[in-house]
Amino acid sequence: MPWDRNQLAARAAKELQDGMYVNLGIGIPTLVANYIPAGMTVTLQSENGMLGIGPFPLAGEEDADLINAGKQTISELPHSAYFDSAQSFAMIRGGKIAMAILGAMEVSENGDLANWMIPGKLVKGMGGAMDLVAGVKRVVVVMDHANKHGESKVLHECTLPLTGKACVHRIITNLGVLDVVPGGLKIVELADGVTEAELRAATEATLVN
Amino acid sequence: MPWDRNQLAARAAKELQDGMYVNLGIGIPTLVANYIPAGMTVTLQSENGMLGIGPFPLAGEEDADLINAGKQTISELPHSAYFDSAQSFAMIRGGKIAMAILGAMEVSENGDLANWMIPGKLVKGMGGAMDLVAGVKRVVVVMDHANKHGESKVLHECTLPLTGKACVHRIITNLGVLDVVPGGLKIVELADGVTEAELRAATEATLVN
Amino acid sequence: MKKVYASAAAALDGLLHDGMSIAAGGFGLCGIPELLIAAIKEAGTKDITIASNNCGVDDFGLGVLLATRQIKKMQSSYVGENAEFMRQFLSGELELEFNPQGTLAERMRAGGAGIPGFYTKTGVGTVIAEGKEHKDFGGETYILETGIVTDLAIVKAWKADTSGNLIFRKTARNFNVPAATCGRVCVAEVEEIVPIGSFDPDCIHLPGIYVHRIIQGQHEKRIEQRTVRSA
Amino acid sequence: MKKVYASAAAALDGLLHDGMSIAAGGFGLCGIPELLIAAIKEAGTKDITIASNNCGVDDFGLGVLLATRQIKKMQSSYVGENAEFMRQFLSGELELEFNPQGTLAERMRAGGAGIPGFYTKTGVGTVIAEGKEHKDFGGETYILETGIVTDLAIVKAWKADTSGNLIFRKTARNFNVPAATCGRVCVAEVEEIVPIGSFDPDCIHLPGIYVHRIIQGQHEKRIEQRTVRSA
Repeated sequence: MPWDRNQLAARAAKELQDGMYVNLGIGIPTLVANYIPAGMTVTLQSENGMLGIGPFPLAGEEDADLINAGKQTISELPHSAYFDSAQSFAMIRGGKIAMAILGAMEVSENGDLANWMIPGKLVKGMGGAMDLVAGVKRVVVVMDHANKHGESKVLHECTLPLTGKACVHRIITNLGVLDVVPGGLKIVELADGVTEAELRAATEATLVN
Repeated sequence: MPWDRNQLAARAAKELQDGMYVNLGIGIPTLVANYIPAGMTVTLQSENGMLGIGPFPLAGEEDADLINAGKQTISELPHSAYFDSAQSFAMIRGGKIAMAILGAMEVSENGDLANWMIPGKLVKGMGGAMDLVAGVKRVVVVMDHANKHGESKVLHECTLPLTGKACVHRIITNLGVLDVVPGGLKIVELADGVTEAELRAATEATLVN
Repeated sequence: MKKVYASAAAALDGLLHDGMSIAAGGFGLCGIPELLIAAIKEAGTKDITIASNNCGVDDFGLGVLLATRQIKKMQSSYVGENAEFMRQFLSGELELEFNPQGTLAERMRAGGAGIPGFYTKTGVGTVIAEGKEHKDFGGETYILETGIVTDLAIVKAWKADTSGNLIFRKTARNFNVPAATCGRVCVAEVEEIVPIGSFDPDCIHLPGIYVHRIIQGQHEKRIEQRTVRSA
Repeated sequence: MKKVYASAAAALDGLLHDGMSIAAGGFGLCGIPELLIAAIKEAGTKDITIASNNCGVDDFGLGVLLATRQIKKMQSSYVGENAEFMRQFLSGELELEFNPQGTLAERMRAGGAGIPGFYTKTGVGTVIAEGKEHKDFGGETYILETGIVTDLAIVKAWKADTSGNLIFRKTARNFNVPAATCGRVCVAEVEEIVPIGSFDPDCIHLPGIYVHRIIQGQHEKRIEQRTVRSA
């Protein structure tokens, strides 16, 4: 059985280490926060100007001045800190954030990432994604292995406009975990019940041993 | 009678306008703060990270954490604000400070300023002077008209290494006030009892009408 | 010198003209200068170029200036919450310059700090890098981005003192600080104006030197995505 | 993950090596990391390149590392308070790179912010501009300055919480913020370490993400120029 959304998030949470400062993208990456192991301190950064994202507020405690990068109401923690957008991206661009966990439309075998626009469709903008993939030390992509037409999203080359070149370190899909290594992608792990043959068949990108 | 130190400072204080943010250099420029007209709000910036410099503290109230750019103990005012050095020079370089009043070793007729080093002597460094003259909107120099050898400090061209090129707007010396205008310097005012002939005789730079 | 004005219209008096450029604070609908935006709508200023991370929603924030066709061009990172924006953009009525969010924030900060250009690796190898100068530092390639300086900055803070010192609240600080610094003139709207001496001088987010005019007013502070957890 | 260390020596353990680069906070003797400087003296690390606005005085601040000949090069804006500095510099034992004060602060901030180069008009037409790339923007000439990134940053704050959030006091903030950001590792000494939750999250000067190790200690906080007024 391929991993479902929550299993994907749980698997991605294994990338976390104690003391890490991490930026989580919108969608499945946001769910990773639910799987931080007890006793581990992971500080989540919100690129609109906060370190130490807390859980959604209780009903009635929503604060218009306290939102995450997805514009959702959130809460603060005892060690939270606020700062402005220039400072926020100074720390992102400056490599102070250990890891970003992001969604993707396509990833190529050399780690190119496309996750911000589909030509001919409505273009909403890249937001902070280009800054994150350029600046954060380790970029982990979490996504489904195939698009809704059943085509591989793990490609020789991206077909969509790029968010960043050679920026992805690890890809976690519903079928397994792949690392970007010299020459292509390397299988690190298979989802429960997924065979290597199934993963290979579902992958356009070059797989190396 | 040429102006003395306090008269020079008093004359320089006439450059101030209500609401101005001003940076005062070390020496005579610092004395300008004593001549701010009553009822006028002038906010003094200290480039080590403060707006709203107050007077020297009372004895016993000195605070090692509260100094001006000359490293003297100072005090704060009700509207004071502190910030870091990068922010401080962001506002200087960004043209947010209306005026700097600085001392000088030499000024040339096109507004070049030399005030930071004498080759062959001990070199202490430019500190924030180059940033101030490059960024502040209006630069007023306050100095003696001649050096201790009686030679004009108001020159065709500076002989000392420059702090900034074509950066000085007005020169206030013990003999009078000169503006940098196309073609040279223009006499704006004479010190009490100083004749135009005396000022001209004491000035190497080209004087225009 | 008084910085406190009676209304948004009074605070903008003499500062608006057709074809002008404006930097606006806010992220989504959080910390936006809603009163000043409304006053610009009333003033009817046209052909405005606006540097702002987003462009509001159809009936709130900068979106209200789209409805009245007062905006000529947006410099933004994300404009996905606004149907009228898309209509005007796709029909060619509205110009759009996409900036990565951090590049936009840094361009504003740079403009305010007297820095006309800086190098960043954000966007290298993407459409954002096209036509921009590339330069290598330490074996890595970066692109040149330019500082943004605008005719006017409009920002929203939590509190101001009468000297113009501003403090912000939580994530409503966002683009308000860099936007304020890059305007030749900055007008701030706040929830409360307090006497000088009310703030801890160690905790002022934006010193008054950056802030030329201030108004106090009632803010709607609309929430874009209300998310809660169960008790 | 614990950031609090028992002593300056413990906090620097594993971070020092001959030939390393260090960014140090402080302006004059105000806000200098005096305990960490003393520990570096004890460690005997040699051939250090230090980016710091000043170099202390003969017997305090970075001056103590001059006495022991541990400094190879200084990147500074003003070094006038130090006779031993002048002796070593004039005899060719010490390298010196003068930076305008604002350029030095911005180079540290840029290095910490992933910006390898920026343009400034500070120093154009002076000795500072020699050998640097010149570029025109909007008809004015600017010079290229580079970001500074160091192996280590040492800073002094007023208080830290246990997660590394720092607050500074009055003008002792100065270079400590930009210096902290440009170190690959940053060690902070403070007067008091407090539990998380003690600070107003709107009033944190340097978020803990920049601060890797913290020590608490007694500071001399020497005053360089004691000036007072009569009552």
